[in-house]
Order: sequence, then structure tokens, then C-alpha cells
Amino acid sequence: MSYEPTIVAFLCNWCSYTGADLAGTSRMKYASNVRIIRVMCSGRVDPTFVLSAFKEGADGVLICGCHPGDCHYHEGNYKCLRRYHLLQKYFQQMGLDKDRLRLEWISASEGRQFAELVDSYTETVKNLGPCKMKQVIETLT
Amino acid sequence: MAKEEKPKIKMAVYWGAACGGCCVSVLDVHEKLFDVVAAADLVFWPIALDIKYKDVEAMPDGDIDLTLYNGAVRNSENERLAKLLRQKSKILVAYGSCAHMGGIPGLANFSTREELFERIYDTTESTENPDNIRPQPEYKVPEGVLELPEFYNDVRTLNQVVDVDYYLPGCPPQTERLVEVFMAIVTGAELPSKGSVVGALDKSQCDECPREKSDKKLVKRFYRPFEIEDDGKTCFLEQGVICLGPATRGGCGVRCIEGNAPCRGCYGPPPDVPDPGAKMMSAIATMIDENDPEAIEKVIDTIDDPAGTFYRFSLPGSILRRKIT
Amino acid sequence: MTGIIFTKVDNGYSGALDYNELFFYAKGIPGVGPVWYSTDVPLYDKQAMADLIKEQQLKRIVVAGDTPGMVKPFLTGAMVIAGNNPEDVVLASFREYGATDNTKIDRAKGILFCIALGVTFAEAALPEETDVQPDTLVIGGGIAGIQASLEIANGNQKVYLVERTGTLGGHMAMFDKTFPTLDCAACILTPKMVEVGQHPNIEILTYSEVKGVTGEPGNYKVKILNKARRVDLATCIGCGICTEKCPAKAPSEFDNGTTLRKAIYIPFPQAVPNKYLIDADSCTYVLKGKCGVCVKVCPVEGCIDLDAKDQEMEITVGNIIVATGFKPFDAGKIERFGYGKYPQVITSLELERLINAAGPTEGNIHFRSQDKKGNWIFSVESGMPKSFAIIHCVGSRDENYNKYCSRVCCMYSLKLAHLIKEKLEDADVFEYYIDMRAFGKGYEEFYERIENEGIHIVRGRTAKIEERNGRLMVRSEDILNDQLIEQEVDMVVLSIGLEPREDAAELAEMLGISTEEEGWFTEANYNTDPVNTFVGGITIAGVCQGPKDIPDAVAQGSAAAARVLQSIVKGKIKKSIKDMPLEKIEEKAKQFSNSMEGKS
Amino acid sequence: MEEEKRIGVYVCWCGTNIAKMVDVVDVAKEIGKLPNVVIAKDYKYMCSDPGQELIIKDIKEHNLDRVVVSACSPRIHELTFRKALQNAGLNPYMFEMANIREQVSWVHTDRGEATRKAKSLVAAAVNRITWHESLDKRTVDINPATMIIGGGIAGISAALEIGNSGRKIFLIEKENKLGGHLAGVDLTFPYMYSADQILKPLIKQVTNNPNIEVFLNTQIDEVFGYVGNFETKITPGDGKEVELKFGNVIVASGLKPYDPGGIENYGYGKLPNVITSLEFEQMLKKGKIVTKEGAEPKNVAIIHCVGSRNKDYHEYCSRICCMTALKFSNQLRSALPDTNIFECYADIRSFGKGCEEFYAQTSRKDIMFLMFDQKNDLPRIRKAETMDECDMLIEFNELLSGEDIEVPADMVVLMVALEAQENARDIAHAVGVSMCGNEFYIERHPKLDPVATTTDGVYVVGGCQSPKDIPDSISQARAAAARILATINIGQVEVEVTTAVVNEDICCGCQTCVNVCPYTAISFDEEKGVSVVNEVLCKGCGTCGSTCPTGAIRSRHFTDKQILSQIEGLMSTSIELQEV
Amino acid sequence: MKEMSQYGMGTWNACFHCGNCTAVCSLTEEGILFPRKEIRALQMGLEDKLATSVEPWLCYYCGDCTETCPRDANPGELMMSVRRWLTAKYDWTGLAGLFYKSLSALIIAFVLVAIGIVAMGFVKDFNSEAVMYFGHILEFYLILTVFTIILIPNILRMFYFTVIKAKVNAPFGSYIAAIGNLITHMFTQVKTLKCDKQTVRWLEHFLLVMGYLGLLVITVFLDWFGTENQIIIYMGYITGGLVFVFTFLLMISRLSKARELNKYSQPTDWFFIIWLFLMGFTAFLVRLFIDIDLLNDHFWIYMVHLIVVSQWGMLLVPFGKWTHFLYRSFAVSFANLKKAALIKKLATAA
Repeated sequence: MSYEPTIVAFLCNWCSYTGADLAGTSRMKYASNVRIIRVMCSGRVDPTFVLSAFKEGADGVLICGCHPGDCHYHEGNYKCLRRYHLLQKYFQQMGLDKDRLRLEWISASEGRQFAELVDSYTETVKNLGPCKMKQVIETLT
Repeated sequence: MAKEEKPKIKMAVYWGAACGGCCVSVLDVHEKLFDVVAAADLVFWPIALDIKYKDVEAMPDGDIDLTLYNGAVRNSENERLAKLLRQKSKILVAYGSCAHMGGIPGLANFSTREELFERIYDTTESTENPDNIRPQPEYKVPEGVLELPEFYNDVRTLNQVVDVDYYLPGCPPQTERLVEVFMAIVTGAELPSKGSVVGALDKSQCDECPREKSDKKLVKRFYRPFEIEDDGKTCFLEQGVICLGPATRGGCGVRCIEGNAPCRGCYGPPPDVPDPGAKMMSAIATMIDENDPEAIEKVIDTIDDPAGTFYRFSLPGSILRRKIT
Repeated sequence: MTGIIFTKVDNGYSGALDYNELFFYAKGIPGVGPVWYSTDVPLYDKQAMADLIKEQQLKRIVVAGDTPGMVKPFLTGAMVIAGNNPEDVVLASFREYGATDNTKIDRAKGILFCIALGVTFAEAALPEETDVQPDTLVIGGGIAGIQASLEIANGNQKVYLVERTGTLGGHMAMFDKTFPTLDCAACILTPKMVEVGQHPNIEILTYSEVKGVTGEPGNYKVKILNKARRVDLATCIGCGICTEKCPAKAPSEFDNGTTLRKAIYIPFPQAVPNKYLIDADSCTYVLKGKCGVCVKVCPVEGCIDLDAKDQEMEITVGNIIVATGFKPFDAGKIERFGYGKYPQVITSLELERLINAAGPTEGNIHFRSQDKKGNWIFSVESGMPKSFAIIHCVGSRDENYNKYCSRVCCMYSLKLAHLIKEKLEDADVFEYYIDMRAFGKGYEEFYERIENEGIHIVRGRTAKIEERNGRLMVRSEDILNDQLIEQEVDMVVLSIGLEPREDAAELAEMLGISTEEEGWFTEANYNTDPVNTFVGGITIAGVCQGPKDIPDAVAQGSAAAARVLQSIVKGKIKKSIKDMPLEKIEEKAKQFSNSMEGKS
Repeated sequence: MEEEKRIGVYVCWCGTNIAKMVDVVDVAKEIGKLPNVVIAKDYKYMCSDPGQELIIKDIKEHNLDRVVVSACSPRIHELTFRKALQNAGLNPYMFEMANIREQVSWVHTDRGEATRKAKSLVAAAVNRITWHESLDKRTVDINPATMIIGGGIAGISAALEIGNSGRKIFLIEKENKLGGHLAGVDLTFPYMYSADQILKPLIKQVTNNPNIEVFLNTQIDEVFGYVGNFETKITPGDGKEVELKFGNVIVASGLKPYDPGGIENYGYGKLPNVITSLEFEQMLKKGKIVTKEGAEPKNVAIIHCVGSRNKDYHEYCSRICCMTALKFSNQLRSALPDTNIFECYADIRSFGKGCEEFYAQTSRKDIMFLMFDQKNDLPRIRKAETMDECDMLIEFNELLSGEDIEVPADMVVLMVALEAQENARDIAHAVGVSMCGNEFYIERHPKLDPVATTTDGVYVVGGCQSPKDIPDSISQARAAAARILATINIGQVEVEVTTAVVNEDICCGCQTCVNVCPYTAISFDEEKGVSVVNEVLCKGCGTCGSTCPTGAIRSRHFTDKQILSQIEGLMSTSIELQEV
Repeated sequence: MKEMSQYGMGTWNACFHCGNCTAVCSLTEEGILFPRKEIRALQMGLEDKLATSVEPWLCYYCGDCTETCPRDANPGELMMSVRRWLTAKYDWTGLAGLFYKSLSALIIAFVLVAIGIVAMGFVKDFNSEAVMYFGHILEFYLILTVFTIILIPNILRMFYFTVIKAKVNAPFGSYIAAIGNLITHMFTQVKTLKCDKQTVRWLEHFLLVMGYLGLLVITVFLDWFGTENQIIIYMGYITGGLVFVFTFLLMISRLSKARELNKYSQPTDWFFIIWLFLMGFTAFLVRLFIDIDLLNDHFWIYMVHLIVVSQWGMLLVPFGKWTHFLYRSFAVSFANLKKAALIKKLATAA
């Protein structure tokens, strides 16, 4: 039985969101499972947001920022990278597959890469099966 | 000093999944106990008074003015009493870290009931249980049915089970804070809005912390407290020791830090922070002084048990609440 | 006494000034004693020269000529031997103030006069000020023009930005990454383009050309031709249905011919304005009078008007900034490299499009191949090369083509090598260079990095490319290793230089500004006035003044804006140096000279 | 309790662009059922004038206080709609856009799926906007005066550019005269113009300009304030303290020559006839090119890249030495027609306008060009024997011939690198600019913003930013002048509204945030024991907000609440709808 | 460098060593790199390096390098000049150098030879038979002398410079092979064919060489002017005709400077061509006059022929451009030795 995962994506305004727009203007097709939230910088992505997304029922979370060295705000993406790694370790302890969270660098010209990323990540999450987090949280006994 | 005669309030104290420390903290009021007794009738306190559940059940709804519920909700008995006390109390206070956020018992949410039973009834070194006997909620014996509360799969905070009026955090709460809150209630002072945390500050630990702090919070590796020689005066974080102080309310009198141990977060998050562990992870990760993924991994590897460290007292109360399988 | 020596040292910068006339003019300048040609004085014997100085009792020598500085050290030496002050050898350089041909002989005289009197030409030839219209015209929508426009518009002044093509962006928009930081060109450029597009003070006139300029500094009337776009900018919603259905194709300008586009098209997805346009040269309707599919499918009534005509408009501006950029060198001119003959010999600009994720091959490097209709294009259907040769200085530093160095090719070649490696990790990349010109901030470090990335960097200019075993044989001398290399590769990248645009001379004529021999616009002073011209209110910025990289072009764009803003803030603008009559200069010079004497 | 919120939602068709793939009517209908949504409409072109009119009319009629438009990317039309709100008298930040074109209709192929996704995006926007708050654009008045640090050619050019428009300039120079390095130069490349004749009139213009106040023998210690309102105290040569107030700062503090004494191979300091390019320039100015013994040199060798392009010294290229060296050869050829001239180089970098041509000409002037390995094998200079008939010999492997050679020399000119000034770090600290590893100042963006810095109102131009020749320095100086003239012309500068703000009641003073800010906008207030955001400096990236462990920092317009409720909206709807 | 400029027109200083010339040349191969290395040696005054190099002889001056030189440094002409300089260098008498450097010396020598021939004619009373007999003998001995006294020693010197002094350590076998290709190259100069678009030029050159050698054999050894053998007579006409027709074509092309290689011609080049032309032309006329019985009345034509031949044989052959023909052929062999040595070196290294 196939299920359609829901993926919440946090995209930085300057590179990745623009890249996603480019995928759109270029009419590239990609999986509709992703829901994008715009932040000014990937450095704004608070772990709280990521955890909340799972709590609300996301099956995967994608964070995209400018390539290292390209951050519009100099180093926000590095901050994000550091948090990502710590979150990954936390995830393992919480029984969440590390693939439930993905960080990728997408520049403003990488519309194609964004579309491909969405497709491949959707596939990855699909293979992981539905994330039970929301259900577990709601039915704690 | 002459006191205005006021009708005594009715007060109850109950412990759920708790260590008993909270009850002891109530006793710790020492001589002020007389003031308490003068102002309140203790109508239920299993640790101290022989009042039965059925006595409580017999009370009219809302009869109890103030209930301090400490401990998390671990089993069916905890849950039943939580619901019962909610029904019978005007003000229900989640007293102590366990009732507030799950506390130390909440760490059991890293395991399932089965895993816990297996450990406790099978694999502990001192256990001999060849028949794989497990506690049963009901057990028929010739005399009738023996009952045991059902051990739940998850640990819950009090507010995940019933509606809570106030939270008085701490493991255990500072006794002075308890007295302050108690006095406020009995004197009929204006109470804070429902759902507030009382007996703690809005500001975090650092505000009271005597250690020297600077903006140089860049870390190349993390240490557990015993791995470094603490200089006794520099901010723990700047020494690479994870201290949850910044994401933990003040009010405890920085007891741990005064004892040269970093804060572990028993006082819970400051206002507006839904998940102190997440905030702290964010802050700690930001301090890592590396930009290369591999180097970052290496630094993070020096944090042994992130979930346990950042959620020591707050796992059931955190966003994700428990480990999933 | 002051002596004047005219140098006729042939520097290759030959000017057609009438030296005889200048010679006689020089004799009449007050305070001037002997006047010589350099051939009349012992220019190879310092002692003899010193003797001559003493004999003539010269205290000061003016060396006059195109670049008289070339002989100054000798004369300074001779002056010192003669016991004079070395600082009293002064230069009257005609080139310095643009007196490079005989039409500017009066300026040359002015220069002579001033210098002879100990006054600098710049201070004597300071034109009067006049009122200035607050609006500004910027010609060219590349990065320099964008920058200049934004600077001025952000100073709350109106800017007309005229761009020849259908979109802003210029060459920079075509690039994938930029050296040495490797940030993507689109990421940093498109926000600027959008900013321009949305700026309330900027009126963008794309697909337009400047057709005539009249008036004077501070008040220019400019005739602008709005070429028929045939799509209404106001109502086009950029839906793209027209393009989908359009039957006609032509090589894409934006993709530098690496792929095809439709006759109705948007130059690239992030174009500003993000509206469609019709290329009359490939539109079936325009060519054959029937088709009109686009009109039928367009959801907006009246948006497409296939019969639209070019229109002219006139604007009044106080300042004009010229930022028209360059054209890439035509690699086909060098037959030995086989561009146009061997399909896998490509230009750097083509590779730039291939590597660009938004390019014809989605960022992958594929062979050039023929489509069904026989057009040579790049598509993902053909295979991928495994080895590359990148050839520097194609069309640059070469007496047979362009003598000058194009300034950017070394760095962009290194960048391309890196990007190839990034795309195709196992690819062999060979770079053939003459001198590696990694001069800017972080450039040398970048070069060092590329060297360590396993790219073969060979000092030796490639001489020819031939087909061998179905691949391309690149023949070069590896000078530093004393070898002859006949390298067989799958693809050759020609790092083409930059050339002035074909219409540069025409525009210069229209504006009254000068050009260099090669066609770059001439600045008012090489050293001190890199963006001004001899015409008041007209400044030049970016590559149209000479090859430069992005930061330098941007700096010039801003610098040009500075002068415009200065005039607007002040409300006054200087007239043209070019129009200063000789008498006026002479008069001013005398005044200054007298006041100096008065002081001392 | 919470005040009532009145949200209007508009779903755009974008012709068929959205409508073809998304059932816009259905989206509007469903969204209209959400709490707080007063009206939900669909319309063909929201961005068109009638579309905007529709919004304005509804705001007035239905007393809307928040508007959600679900259409294309906010990057395209956010500003358009914000303006519409403004026209209707609403705060422009009470607006949110849901991108259902670029991120839905153009990229998906299943209409049902696309519609579902569109609903969830709009629901998220509605959720989010519930938490929006009014933000007011803030501006700072600009003090029209400008301080320029450095009186070299870059500083002078900037001063004149601004000063000539009638605005005040404070020109600070640490030496006792203006002119910087150019004052020590004889001729400029490639056209051999006289540096004196270029510089002196400019200095005269500076001193004659009543708007330009020059302070010689002056150093800058500390600059306080922010864009538009800086101030500093200086103590010029006469010892009297002066207080300056200004709106912008241009740093044009230039470079200093590298001391070649550190390169053992060249024997500078030990061999008397090994001199630096600056010393040689002085000889040229004085018209006397002689060795220490007083004789005209028969052989002059010029060694390039001294201290440049080598990991042991400076890794970077000093950009102007090649051309200066070629200029020296020309000058030598003129001054000493019979002298043998050797140019020992690594790569000839004659990239500027007219420069390659100059190189070509120079090479025809009987000058021996010899190439050495700059990175691994520097030439070695030693004293010659009597029989060698020269003062020194330079040994190295000549790369173009492959021969090991000895070059005779009576004078060796070392083309020394240019490096950051000794006080570069102090100035950086004083004005708040960052430095790269080489101690050059870092510009805001290496390409698109080459003179601004991350500190608003502070510009870096000329050599202090990296080595440059005269025209490039002047272009930069003027670029900074343009920026400043523009802000002066407006008189005010707009500062970011969506900044971070610290809740002082919560902030505990842990200072974790301070270093996170790339713009040094956060500082620690010792007195209050809390962090303070300078909203003029803040650019609103929000990194501090997600770093703050106490939740005391709020990123305006991207608050935790806004984003968390957006997530909630995104998810709840999507799940509900999936079940349908 | 300054000396070299007397052997040809040089702008070689302008060279910035991009290596284009070496790479564009069709005759360069691994181990045999020119002309950039020659330019470098010259710029740096590495006389020994130049003197011991065989590479200049391998250049056939197709002009590609000069045409494509980005600095107009004219490497082709440099190679030509180096060849002239080498000719002088190999020549033990030193006359070759003198003639290259001094046009007047060359003219004086020409005049002296002419005077000598006229004087001899005078001694023989301008008796046609005696003079012609003398001429015939003269030619014969001239060739012998020039070869033994001048050319052979010079070639040995060349061998000394380019092989021994250059320390070429070639295996013995390669010497034998080298002799083989010496013969082929001497007559065919087949290497020119490797130059791009040079087929026509090679054919011209080949026919000219064939004509010249044929004429030499026919006049000197088969006594063309004395023989009655019709075949020889016709062969003589053909070869003579070939010589003057092709030299004439050459002259025209030089004048029009159509081809890159002809852009810069030295006086000695002109002497070479004109005298070759004159030799063919006068020989042709002499035999024609004999055949139509005009010679006795117009004996001066033979005198002219003899003067031309003597100047040719005494001056141009031993000291002029003619030697290129010889040196070049030997150079190919020596170059092969070098290559063999290189291979051997590489083999031992491996």
C-alpha cells in the first residue's frame, strides 16, 4: 500500500527559496509532498520548528540553505549545519530515522537540483514509511 | 503577632511517580509548618496522614482548596488519583519537576514498558525469574482477585492527564518558594493567570549565577564535569561543560552551580519556551567552533547522551515526549 | 628659463598631432626659451645634455609629446648633473588629457601652455558650471549599469535605464559561478535585478536603443528607440503559454547559442522584466505574414500585437552613464583552433552555460551534437566528455588579434577548470596559459587551490588543434618541463577575450566621447579620472572602458554614479573640457601662474 | 483576552497558470471556513490593478486587519501587495503570501494533489498571519559630514568627490602630509605620467576646499555610534583634543611595503646594493641612479614578487609590482641607455588598460626577462668575486631556458609586496570592520558590494582592502562617495524593520547571542545584565533568535509563534484533507 | 644578440615565451623543440647552446611560426639568421661570416673572381676552345677543391659541434641508419612535406634541386657544351630550363613577398637566387648559341657564364646559402642520432 508522506521544508530566502522559485519558473515537475516554509536564513531554523513539524505529523523535514560560504548573512548556514548534526544524534536516540531530517545546500540557480532533491527525498521518506511520532504523542498512555 | 482569624483552607498533597523528595520538601518548611497548619487543614497526604482514597472520593467536588500533586503519571493509580484530585480541588498545582515536565522518571520514555519489564524482571544481575513472571493488573487467587495498578507504557506529565492550574517547578521545589506560594493563596492575594509557573523567576539561571560570563562561547569539544578541572569561576559553557542554566528558570538559588555542578534543568523552561531541550541544543550547537561537517561531528561526539543531557527533567513534557519504536 | 623638448619617441601609440604646428606655438609661449625636437638634443649622452642645459641657462625643462615620460629619467639625470632641481623636469603629456589626434591640437596647445607656465592642465581647463537636470540616463543594463542605476536611484533620483536586449543582467547573468569565491552569479545578481525592476526611481527601457543625443552637459535630449517587443509589458502575465505553442525556433542568445529558443520567448527565467518578447527575425508571422498562434493562445486579450511597430521617445537628462559592456571575441577568427569546424571546440561562454544548472544541459557537460533539424546544439542526449583542454588568451595578448590582455580570462579559466572537476570528478583538465594573472583579492589563493585539485596547468600557449582518433589533439609546448605536448582530449574550451562592442564607435560619436585605438571608451584621465570623459555629464563605467572583472566593474558603476550624484546634490555640473577654447585656457593658466608667483 | 482578528484571503488564478492546476474556487471556499477568516475570494489576476483595488475595497468594507494573498512567489509580488495594504491604511506587515504558483501549480501534475497542497499552504499563511504584528519602517537621520581615514590618493579622491558637492569632510592622516605612497612615486605606469603633476593639484584642491578639514599627524582610537551618527575624539599633532561627529566613514588607510629583510636569499640589509622598489623610486625622483659606491650601475636586476605569492611570506599577489617593475625598466633604459637590465619574474601580470601593450614595448627595449620559480626556488643573491666584474651575482634556475644561471648585478631592485598597515587591526577595531587572514579589510560582498562593509555607514576603499593601482583605488573611493552622497541626498537611511529584539524581562545575560551576530548588532549591557540589539545594525537574519536558549530574542516577522503556527496550519490541513 | 642582428632582421626580444612557435611547427617532435629554445638561447647569449644545436637546420622556414607569433617576434627569421650564423660558425675559413656580415666584402669578392676570369680569358686571347676547355677543367677542379678543402672540413666541424660537443651519445646502429636518411634527404628534402600546405613549395624545390644537380652533372661530367650526344644535349636544355624557370618564379615570389617566409630576404639570399638563375640561363644560352652557331660571334656569353659559374662555385657554394643544402641534410641525420640517443637515455632511465 502506498502512502504519501508529508514533508515540511524550511528554505532560506536568498538562495534556496529562490532556487525553488526557479524550479517553478522553469516548470520542473516534482513531488507534491513538500510544503515550504520561508525563513530569512537557514540559521533561523530553530530545532523547535523541526520537532514541532514531527509533532504535527510531518514524515520528513528538509532544510535548505545557501552553499557554505555563500550565506547572505555570512555564516547562518554554518550555524544551521551544526544544529543539524546535533539534532541528528538526538533523533537517533528518539527512535527517529536520521533520514527523517535532511539538510541540503541549494543555490538560487539550482532549480533543477531542488526539484531532484524533493523527488529523491520524497522517495527516501516514502521508503521509511509513515512517521509514527504524531500518533504516538497523541495516544500516550 | 496577632493574626486575623481566617477560615482555614483545605489542602492535599499527593505523590504520583515520584521519589518522595517533593513530600520531604514540604516537610522542610521546618518551624513554618506551624504557620501552615495554622492556615490550612491537611485533608489528604498519603505519606503523612492515614486518609484513604475513599475518603477523598467522599469529599464534595471542589472541596479541597489546594492540592500539590507531585510526581509524574506512570500508572493507572497515578492517573486515577490525578483525575480524582482534579475533581475535588479548586486549585491543582503540579508540584515539582516530575509533575511539571516528567522529571527523572520521565527518562523512562526512552524505553517501552516491555523493555523496562525485561530489565527489571529479567536482566538485572540480581534477578532470578525463570518463569518470566510479570506484574499483572489482576491476579486471581483463591481469596479473590488481587489488583495492581496498571503500569503504563509512557510517563506523562500531570497536565497531559488533567487540567493544571499552576506549576511549581524544581527537583524538589525550593521550600521557601512553596511557602511564598502557599502564603499567597491563604492570604488571598491576587493569583497569577491560570497555567502560570509559580515559585520561580522569569529569568533564567544565568541571571543569578555568580560565575563570570562573557561572549566567548566557542567550543572545540565538550566535557563532562569530571573531565575538566573547573576553575570555580568561569561560566561552565565557556569551559565546554554543558550547563542548562540559560534555558532553565531561576528561583532555585543556583543550588547546583553554587556546588560547582552545572545546571541540569530541573526548574524547567523560561516563559515562551515550549521545549527547553530544543532551545538548549540550538544554543549548544551554535557554540561549536567548527564549520566542516566532519569536524562538527567530532565535537558532537563529545556529548555522550544528548537526549538524556538536554531532556534530563523534561522528556515527557517536551515536544516529542518519548522515543518511538 | 624654460626649455621645451618635443619627443618623437615611437611608442606604438602613434598620434597624428601636427608637431610642427605645436613646435612653432611653443616658441611663442611666454617664458619659453629654446624649443627642440628630441632628435636635436643629445638624448644619449647625459653629460652633453647637461652642458647644453648649462649653456642655455635652462632652469626648467618641459618634455612634450604623447608619452614624454619615457625620456624623463634621462633628462632628470642631466638636470641633476647640470646642478638643477630634478623636479624641474615636467611633462606635457598630450595623451594624459586625450589630445591624441590633430582634431584636438588646441587641447595639445593648451596642455603645452599650462605646463610651460607651471600650471596643471586640469586646473586651468576647469570648465564653467551650469544647471543640471536631475534625471539620469544609464545606457546598458549589465552589472555596471545596474549598479550605477541603483546608486543614483537610492539617492532618490530618477534614472532611465536603457538596455538593448529584452532583459537586464548582461553577461554576468549568463555565468554560472563567479571567481574566486565561487558564489553563483544568479544568486547575487538576480536580487539586484529585481531591486532595479521594483525601484520606484528607475524606469527600465529594455529592448531599446539610444538613437541620438543633442543638447549640452546638464541638459541632454536623448532620442530612444523602443524596438517593437510585440508583447505588452503592462499586461503580459508571464504565463508562458505562447512560448509553449510557438512553432518557430532560433538560437538562444542568452544561452549563447548552445540551445534553441522560440520566436516568442523570455530571455531567461529570472529576466527583468519577466515578460515575453517576440524576435522579429525568427517569428513566422513577421517573416511570412501568417501564423499568429501566440495571439490565439494568449489568455490576455490584446497583450500580443504582432503588428506592433518600433517607437521613438525623447527624454531629458542631466547626466548620462555609459555602461555598454563588451562583446566576446569571435573564436572563429583563429582558424588553427578549429572553432566552428570541430564541434567539440567550444568557447568559455558556451561552457559557462553548460555548467549553469539553468542552462541547456541542466548543469551537466555534454558534447555538442546535431538535433533532428541539423542544428548544432548541446543536449543531455549526447555523451559526456572526460577530458578537457582550456586554452587561455584566445584573441588576447596577440598582435594578430587583440594586443591587450582581457584581464578576466585567467581567472575564469581556473574557475571553469574547477567547475569541470566538480561536475566530472574523474575528468582530466589541462590549462594552457602564458602568464597566470591572478592579481585580485583572493585570486592567487584560488590559483593555488586549483593547482592542488589535480588540474594540469601547463605554461605554453596552444598553437593548434586538430582532429586525431576522433578526439581533439591539442598541440602545445610545455615550457617549464621542456616538452612538446600533443594532448588528446574530448573537448577544448577557448578562453575568449573581451572586445569593444561593434556599435561602440557609433555611440561614442553620438555622445562626443573618444575611444582608444581598440575601441574602448577613453576616460578623462587614466589615473585620476577613471570614469569621466572630456564631455561634461557623460561618464563611463564597466568593461566599455576596458576589460575588468565584476568587482572592478561594480566599483566603476558606483564611481560613475558618484559624479552624477555630486552634480545633483550641488545642483551644478561642469561643462565639457573638450569645449574649452584655447584662449580661455591660456587666460586661466596665466592667472594661476601669476597668483602662484604672487604667493612665492 | 485576544482581540478579534479579521483576515481576508485572496486566491489568485494567475490566468490559467494557477487555475489550471489548482481548484482556486474550492481553495477559497475551504479557507473561508477557518477561524478569523472574514472573507475568502478568488480572482483572475490579483496583482493587476483591479485585483489590488479589490483588496483595498474589502479592507475598508469588511474592516479587515490582515490580508493573505495566495498567488505567486512573494519574491515577485510581496512588495506590490504590501503597498496595496498601505494604500488602504493597513500596516504593510499585516500581509502574508502563500506561493501556490512557483511551488504548486507550476511544479505539480495532479490537480487534486495540487489543490490539497494549495489549501494547506493557504491555511498555514492564515495561521501565521494571526500572529503578525504591525511593524513600522524606521529611518535614521544622516549627519552629512563624512570622516575619511587616510590621506593617500584614495582618501583624497573620496574627499574631493564628496567635498565638491558642498558636504563636510574630515580627512584624517597619520603622517605629516597628504599624498600617501603616490607622493614617493616618480612616474605612473603605463603611460609614464608624472605622479607629482597628478598629486600636487589634487592636494591643492583639498587644502583649498573649505568643506574639507584635514587633520595631519592624527590617529583614530575609537569610533562610537552607528550609521548616520558616528562620533570620535581625535588628538591632532597640536595636542588639542577635537570631537568629530559624522554620518559615514571611509577607511582609506592604504598599505605598507613589505620588509624584505625577512627573505634570507635576497640579503637585503646585508648587501648594500640590494634596495627596495621604494628606495629605487626615490633615486628616480632625485635623478641619480647610483650604487652605494657612487657609480652608475652597469647591470641592474629587478626581482619581482618579493614577499608575494609565496606561502612563506604572503600568499597573495600584490597586483602592482609587475607593472612598476616594467616601468622601472623603461626608466632605467632612458636614464642609463647602456646598462644591462634584467627582469627576474614569475608571471608578468600586466592586465590593466594599456599595460600589456606597455609590456610588449618594454620587451623590445633590450631588457632581459628571466623567469624563476617563485613558489619553490627563489633566486639567491651573493657578493661577486673581483674577477666577475660586477658587484653581485644572482643565482637561480631560469625556467624558460631550463639553465642554471648567474645574473650579474651592480644593483638589485626588490619589488616588495604590499601588506596591511601596522595599525590596520586598530582601525578595524575602531570602526568595526572585519579583516581577512591577510589583515585586509573585508568588503560586504566581494563582487556586488566591493566598498561597503557589514557595518552600515563604514566603507573600505583602496589598498587597505587589497593592493590596487591608482585608477582602481580611485574608482573605489568614488564608489564609496556615491553611496554616501546618495544617503546624504536623502538625509535619512532606512533601517531593517524585521530585526531581532530582546525581551529584557527574560534575557538572563548568558551572552550566547553576542558572537552569533555577523553584524555585531548585539552587545551586552553590563549594567542591566542583558543583551541589547542595535536595530540599526541588525539585518534580520534571525540566527540569534534561534540561538537564544531563553527565548528572550524575538525575530520580528519571523517569530517562533508565527512559524510554529504556520507549521501547525500546514500540517493540520494537509492531514484532514488527506483523509477526505 | 647584437651580432645576430647582422645575420637577419630581428625583433626577437619581443618574444614572451608562450611556446606558440614550437607548438605550431609541424617539424617539432619530442626532444626536438624549436624555435623558442633557439630564441631563448639567443636572448640569453648562450652561444654554445646555439652552436651545438642541430635544430635550426631542421626548420624549412614555412613561416607558420612567424605568421602566428602573438608578439611579432618573427621566430622564422630567427631560425634563418641562426642558420647563417651557423654556416659562418662551421666555416673554418671565416669567409662565410665575413660575407654575411659585410655586403661590400661579398661584392669585392665577386668582382675579384670576375676579374680573374676575364684575366684568364685575356691570357687565352679569348680563344673559344681554349677558354672553354679551361672552363671545363676549372669547373671540375673547383668542385673537387671546394668539397675537399671547404665543405668536407666544415661538415666535420658541424659534426663536432652538434654531436661530439653536444655530447650526443647515440647507439652505433643509429649512425648507419643516419647515413641512409642522409641520402634521401639530400635529394628529396622530403621533410618539407610535413609542413602544412607545403606540397607546391616542395615540388618547386625538388624540381629545382633536380634541375640544378642535373645541370651540374651534364655540364661538368658529361661536357654538355662539348658533346654531340643528342640525349645529353636535350637533357641539358631541360635541366637548364628547369633551373632558370624555377629561379625566376622564386624571384617573382620574393619580390611580391607573397609568402611569409619571403618577407625578410637578406642580400645573400638574393645573390643565391640570381646567380642560380643566371647559371641556368647563361648555360642555356651558351648551348643554344652553340646549336644555332652563334657562339663564336657572341663568345662573351660564355665568358659571362664562366664568371657566373666561378663566382657560384668559389663563393656562393662554399660560403653562401648553397651549404644549407648540405648542412640541412646532415642535420637530419644528426637529429636522428640525437633522437636515438634520447631513446637510449629514456630506455636506460626506465
